[in-house]
Amino acid sequence: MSDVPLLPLFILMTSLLASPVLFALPESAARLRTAINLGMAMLKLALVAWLGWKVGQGVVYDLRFTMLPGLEFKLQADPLAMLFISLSAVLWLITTIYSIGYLEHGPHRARFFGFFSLCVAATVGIAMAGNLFTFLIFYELLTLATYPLVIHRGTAEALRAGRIYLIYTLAGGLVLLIGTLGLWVLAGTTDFTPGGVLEDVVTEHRLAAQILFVVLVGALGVKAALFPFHAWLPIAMVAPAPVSALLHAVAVVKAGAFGIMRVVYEVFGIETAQALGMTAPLAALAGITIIYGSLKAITQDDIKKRLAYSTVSQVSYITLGVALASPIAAVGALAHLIHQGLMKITMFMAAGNLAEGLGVKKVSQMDGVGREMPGTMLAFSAAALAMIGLPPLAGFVSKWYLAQGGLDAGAGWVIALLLGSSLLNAIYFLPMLHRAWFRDRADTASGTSYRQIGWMLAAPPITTALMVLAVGGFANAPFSPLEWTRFVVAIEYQE
Amino acid sequence: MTPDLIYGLTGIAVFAIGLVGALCAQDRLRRVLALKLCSVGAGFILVVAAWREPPASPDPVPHALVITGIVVMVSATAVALALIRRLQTLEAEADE
Amino acid sequence: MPTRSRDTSADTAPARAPALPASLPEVPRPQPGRTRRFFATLLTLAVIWGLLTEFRLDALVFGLPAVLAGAGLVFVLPPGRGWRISPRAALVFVLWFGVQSVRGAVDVAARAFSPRMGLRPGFRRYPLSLPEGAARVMFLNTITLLPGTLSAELEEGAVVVHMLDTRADLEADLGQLEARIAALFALPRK
Amino acid sequence: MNPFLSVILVILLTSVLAGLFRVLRGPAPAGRMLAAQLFGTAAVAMLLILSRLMQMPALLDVAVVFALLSAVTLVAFVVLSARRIG
Amino acid sequence: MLLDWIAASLIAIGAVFFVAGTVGLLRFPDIYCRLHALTKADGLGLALVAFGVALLADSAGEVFRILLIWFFVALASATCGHLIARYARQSGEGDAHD
Amino acid sequence: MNNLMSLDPMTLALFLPLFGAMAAFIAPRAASVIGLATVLANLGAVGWLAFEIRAAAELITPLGGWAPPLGIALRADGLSVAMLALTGAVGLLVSFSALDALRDARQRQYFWPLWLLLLTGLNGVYLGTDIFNLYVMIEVIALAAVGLTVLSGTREAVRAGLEYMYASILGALLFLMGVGFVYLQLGRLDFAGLIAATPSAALSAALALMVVGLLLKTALFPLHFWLPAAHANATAPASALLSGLVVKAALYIFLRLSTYMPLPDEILVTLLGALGAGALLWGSVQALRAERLKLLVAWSTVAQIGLIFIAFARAGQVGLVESWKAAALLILAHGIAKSAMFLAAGRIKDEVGHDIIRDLDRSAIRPTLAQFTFALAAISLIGLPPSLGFIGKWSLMEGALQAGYWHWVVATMVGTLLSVAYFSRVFAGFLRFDRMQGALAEHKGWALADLAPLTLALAAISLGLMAAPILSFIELGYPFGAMP
Amino acid sequence: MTDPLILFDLLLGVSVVALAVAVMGARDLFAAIVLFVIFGLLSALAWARLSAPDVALAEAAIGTGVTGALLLKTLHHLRYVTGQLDQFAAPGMTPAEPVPMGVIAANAAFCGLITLGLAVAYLGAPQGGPGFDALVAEAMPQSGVEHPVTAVLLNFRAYDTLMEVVVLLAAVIAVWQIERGLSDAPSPDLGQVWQGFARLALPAIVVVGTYLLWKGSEAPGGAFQGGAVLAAVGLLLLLSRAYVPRPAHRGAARLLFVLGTGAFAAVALLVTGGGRVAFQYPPDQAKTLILLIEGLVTISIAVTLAALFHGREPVALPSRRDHHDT
Repeated sequence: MSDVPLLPLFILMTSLLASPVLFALPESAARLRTAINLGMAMLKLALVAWLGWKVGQGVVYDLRFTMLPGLEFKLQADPLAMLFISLSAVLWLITTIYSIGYLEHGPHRARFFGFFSLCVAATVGIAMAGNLFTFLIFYELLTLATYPLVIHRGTAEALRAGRIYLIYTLAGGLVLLIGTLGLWVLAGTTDFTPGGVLEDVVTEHRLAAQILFVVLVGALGVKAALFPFHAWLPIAMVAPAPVSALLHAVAVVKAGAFGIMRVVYEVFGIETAQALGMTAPLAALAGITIIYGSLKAITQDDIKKRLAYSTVSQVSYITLGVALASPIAAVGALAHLIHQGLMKITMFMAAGNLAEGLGVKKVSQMDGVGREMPGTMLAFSAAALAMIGLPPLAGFVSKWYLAQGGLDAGAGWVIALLLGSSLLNAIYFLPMLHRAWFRDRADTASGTSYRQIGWMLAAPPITTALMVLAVGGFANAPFSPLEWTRFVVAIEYQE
Repeated sequence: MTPDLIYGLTGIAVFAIGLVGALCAQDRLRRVLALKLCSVGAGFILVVAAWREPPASPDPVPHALVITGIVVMVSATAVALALIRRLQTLEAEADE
Repeated sequence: MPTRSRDTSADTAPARAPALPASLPEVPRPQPGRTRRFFATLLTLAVIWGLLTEFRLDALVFGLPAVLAGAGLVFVLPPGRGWRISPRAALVFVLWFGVQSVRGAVDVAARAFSPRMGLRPGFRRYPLSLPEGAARVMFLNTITLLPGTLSAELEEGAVVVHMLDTRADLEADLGQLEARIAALFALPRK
Repeated sequence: MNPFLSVILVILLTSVLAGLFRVLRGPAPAGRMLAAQLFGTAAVAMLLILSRLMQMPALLDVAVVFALLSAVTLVAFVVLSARRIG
Repeated sequence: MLLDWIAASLIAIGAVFFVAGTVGLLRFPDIYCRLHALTKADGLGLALVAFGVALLADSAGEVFRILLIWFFVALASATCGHLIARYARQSGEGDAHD
Repeated sequence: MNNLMSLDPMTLALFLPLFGAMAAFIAPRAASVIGLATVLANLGAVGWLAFEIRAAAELITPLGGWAPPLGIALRADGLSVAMLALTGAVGLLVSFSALDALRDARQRQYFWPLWLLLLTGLNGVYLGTDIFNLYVMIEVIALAAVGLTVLSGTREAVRAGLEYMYASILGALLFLMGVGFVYLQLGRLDFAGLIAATPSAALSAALALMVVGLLLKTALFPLHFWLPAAHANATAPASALLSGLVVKAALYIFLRLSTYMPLPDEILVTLLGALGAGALLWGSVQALRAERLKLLVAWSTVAQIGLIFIAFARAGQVGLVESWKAAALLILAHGIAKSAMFLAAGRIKDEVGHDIIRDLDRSAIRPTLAQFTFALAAISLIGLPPSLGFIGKWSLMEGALQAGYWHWVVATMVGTLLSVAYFSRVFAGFLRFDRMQGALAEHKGWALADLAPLTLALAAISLGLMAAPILSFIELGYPFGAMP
Repeated sequence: MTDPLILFDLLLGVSVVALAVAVMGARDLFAAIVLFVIFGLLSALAWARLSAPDVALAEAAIGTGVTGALLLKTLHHLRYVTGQLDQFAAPGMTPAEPVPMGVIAANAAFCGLITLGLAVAYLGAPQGGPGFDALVAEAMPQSGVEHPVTAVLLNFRAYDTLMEVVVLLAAVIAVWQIERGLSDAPSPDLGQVWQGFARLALPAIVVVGTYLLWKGSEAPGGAFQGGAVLAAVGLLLLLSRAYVPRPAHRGAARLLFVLGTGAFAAVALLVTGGGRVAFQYPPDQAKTLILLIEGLVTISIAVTLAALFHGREPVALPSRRDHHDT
């Protein structure tokens, strides 16, 4: 045991407790709000670093609270959790800064930041959930906390999007509840255990276990935007840019993908899942989603929509890596969890800046924006190229491992899939870069001339772009995401 | 054929009539009457339960219960009727 | 309870229509006899109570308040006039009344059972000569129990009598009744 | 004696039930009240006989209550209906 | 024994008057005539029944209560008869023959 | 001479509200003070009782010193104390909010005596062990509740109150008839007699009558017709009491009865569940269509009651031994959350000036906290974790899965989705501001009056974390110290 | 030969059922009310036949007194409000369209079905079966009274009885709350004949009501019967406007409503101590306490029933009336 056994709880509380305080602050108390936001985000980052250090030393954190006889609320900080927590802690800070810049003069800031904090708290909870039941609790909390963010603009369109979002995700949550119950009934526990808890059960209840797999992965697939449950994601684009960034990079989509990981690795166990014959269809589904998302992205003119479909495609890399049932692919999947987050958040923040600074919201309006907002566009370009998989950028690293994993698992089609996907990525990203850098700014009648954006908007995408470069370039450095990933995979594959 | 049999069946029939009336009657006042029939029917059953072949004296407990039931019912009736009166007044005012 | 003497007919006169012609206009006047009548009622009720409870002493716990309250109603109800009864006349009256009411009942029963009924119903007015109060009430009530007559309504100084057969001699019958009641209440005959 | 009293009871009840006809016929309310009066009186008579028949003096008290209270419904009727005349 | 016979006859005659009252109620043409039937026939019927039962009573208390009953029924019946007739005249209901 | 310490808390919980009611009626000017003091004292008595129950598991006081079946005993066990505590705590908070919500002096004057009589009746039901006594108690509840329903005096309220009255009386009379049949068969009326009874035709008839009566009182579809209007048209505190507490009394009696006199046939249990599912669907559909906020909330009560009946039914006839816990949890959860929701809805209506859902938007920023409260309560009612409603739903579905009753799971899920749909209509209204006219005022949304509903809503959420102790508490002494 | 009394029972039973049908079926509401009052009389008779004089007394007192008057008052009010007063017939508030035979048949079938079901269950129950006879007989000596029904009501099951009084209290509070703002239509003078009757009968009713109360401790009778009879006095006073409630009487009225319940509850609570629980009267004081409770409860019942009839709480009358009163 560590010296501070409640450390995971403290991390959870930093944002959970910030939330009501932020709600209660009057709209006008902007400075105090900023101070609390940033203070809490930094505090959390520090605590996460501490926790990561401890976990790296092999300290086990395990907090339990009995909710019903035999049913526990359980927080744990295992290496897999650390991966996700670190991502969210880092990106929370950055997104918070960005949000302050983006929204500080808009209406309902108290509400926005309150839910924003709550959303991060939910993400941390999801990361540290020690069993599926606890996972479920935070999963639902996440839904509730993001809903007001999605409809933050309060327009009819936003409300419609919010309703669709709510129905999709709550239905998913409900199915997850059923799945959790099913697991509870079937296995007598919902604990996340490397190697799974269903090993003894599957021989006897094979069909039930298969159904359970479908139910759980399907439920999580809603948030992970797995085809055909992805429809909410592009619609939810009406949300403000920081919200989109958060949704795509850290919170919602990632929660789904992370959940699939937990379920495959620690509920079923990769071998059991394989034995059930469930991994191959999952991989196929992921493959379909990857191609489908990319194809859809090509046809979008709205920047954020294009990015959204790109997310649909990219997140499924993670699922693919999990489903391939190869340790090497798993490394790729886990790494992509981080990498995709960094890349996508950069792009969304950049897109937000374009909209703020130039009023550019469509791809067709992007002509020459690179010269107007070079910093932002440089960041965007770096992320886009990484996404395409240009070596040695972040995207390349994860794609590389996935391809290797594909070979390792004897699924050669993965190579083709990845190549095809990269090609499609290029098809929808490169024209944007081309327009931005190599075309002249059109003299639009609308007269959207450049409006100065503050450093709080400008700096975050650049920061994250640098990280994108770093995680790719220094992929093999100690404590790099990739290294940590290998550590995790070793645990999950019980090597 | 003993009195308790006759009155027991009587009570049941009265109760059933009241029940059907309470469910089907359109008129507010008549529904109150129907409910009162129900209460009398239930009273019959209790009184019958107390009945013993004559030399033996009847069981006093159900009698006490029925008396309680009668008083309760008169209270409920009074409230229901007050509601009816008030409602009719309000409706008449709204019509004007 | 305030001893408030009221003209009851005026009191309840509705606004929408003329007052009910109920009784002769009565001028409110103080009722010195009230206390006396209170005690008279008290005594009567006490006797009734005693008879009901077979004169058990423990019953007085409830009896006393009951009798007092009952007698107290004298002060609540609209005041009547004082009256007294001549005991000798009373005996005669009861006998006479018994016979008359049997006659009345037999008469009406016979009509009910007879195929032709022999009815010729109608109203007749009969001017009142008895003073207001118990005597008059007695008179009105007794009319109803006599053969073929029914007191239907009071009008200005007269009673409207319903008769099963208007051919009967109303004046003679009621005149006799009036006389007997006057005797009963020891009233001077006009 | 008892069978005789029982027969009387049956006769009284039958007679009273025949009076019911009046209530149903209507249409004027006073006629209906009349029948209710008849019921009151007959019920008192039946209670008197029953008290004898069942050796239950308590039924006399029931009859007393009937006798004293029979006027209440009628007075309510007369007072309330008369309001319309006024 | 004689007392029993007298009581029985009184009660029987009383019942006859009750029947007469009912017949009158049914046959008489208007409300006033029916009132005659009720007040007189039923009144006497009750009186006879009451006296019959009083003859059979066990105690003086019972007799007293029976007398009380009779007295009040007679009083109430006369009063109610008057009230109904008055009401019928004032409301015009008495004019309605049926 | 009189040693007050020999008073037991059960007697106290009965008499305190009764004396309070009388005092509040006699002294209308001081009614509020008397009322609050009484409700506080009542909660104290319940606390004392809970303390005793933790040690003793069950307490019995034979009133008058006459042991049942001749006399009537008061009996408390974990479940009844939980219900008493629910009543006491919710009642206290509703009382606080009534101070603000009832602005009309006349309403205030009558609210307190009626509410305290209602409290007397509710406490009496939870402590009762005799079915006739329960009948009298539900009549006390019915009259007081009707009085509260029509407190606002509007035409709609009076009309709804009248319908409610009919349903209440009819339900009570059906119950009374059932009591009659029990007496015919058994010659006694106490619970112990019911447990010991062997099945017979008369007892089946009695059970049928009593159950139908209770279903009517608890407004299970299709006997719910009276509920929505009554709950929607009452003043906010009254609605909170009616929806949060009053309906629960009949549910509680049903729960007790169905454990003491098990339903004779599996089909009947399934039928109840089917009716519950019908209620869930129909209530939800109506809530989706409702135009007014309070009406929506009232219809959601219909749906939630359906859910509770699914909980009754989910484990089948024999399984009631287990499934009553899920039902009890749902009852508690609904009691707390629904009263919070009605109070919040009342606050919103007060501040915004109307409660038309279509026209709700951010232009009225003042009732922020009330809206937040509403949302929290909705979370519990939808059954999202970690609320108490979630725990109840969890144990419902767990039991259903274990028994292999997939249909109940499906029904519950559909109901949950529908509840999301209808509540999200309201959330969307709270959050939209596209049609806003004029600038947003700086919000002053922290009215003291919001405190009570907020506390309730927070309790509804956070008690989910306490589910384990709550469950072990309600199992104390149930029933009569042993599982049947 | 069968006992002719059974014939009477049969006839009575049939007529009770027939009256119930008539109450539901009568086209005219006024007829329905009158029929209902008669129905009450007949059920009282039936209860007398079943050796339940206490119940018969209660039904007679409440059924013939308060209930009929209350129903008539409501009907009159409805007709007054809807302007139907100038018709003799009272078809009810919904237009009396002829009910289709099908509906009647369906109702009758439904009704028959319920009756049949319950009758089967009833016939299956033990006749003259188990009860409390023995237990009551055993406990009677300690009850403080001689009449078993009163012992049950005020001692063995006093809790029920207290709650029953509470129901009455709740009713009067609810009624005061519900009715408001309406002033009574003026009522007519009942004339000298009535006054003569009232002077004789009302005091007698007071005495008889109290007599029933007193008698309750050893024979059929008791607080409810007595209270209901006394309430009739109140009703008659109100109807004939010999007593007109004034706003100034409100406080007193509230006290009187609460008096019985309060005293009952206070006694029930104050006897605790020394190992006794609530309602456990010390045996040597049981009779006194029960009589005290009964007396006060009777007053409350009487006043409450009269108030329930009167309806709204006393309000200031229109000035026109005040003028007449002076």
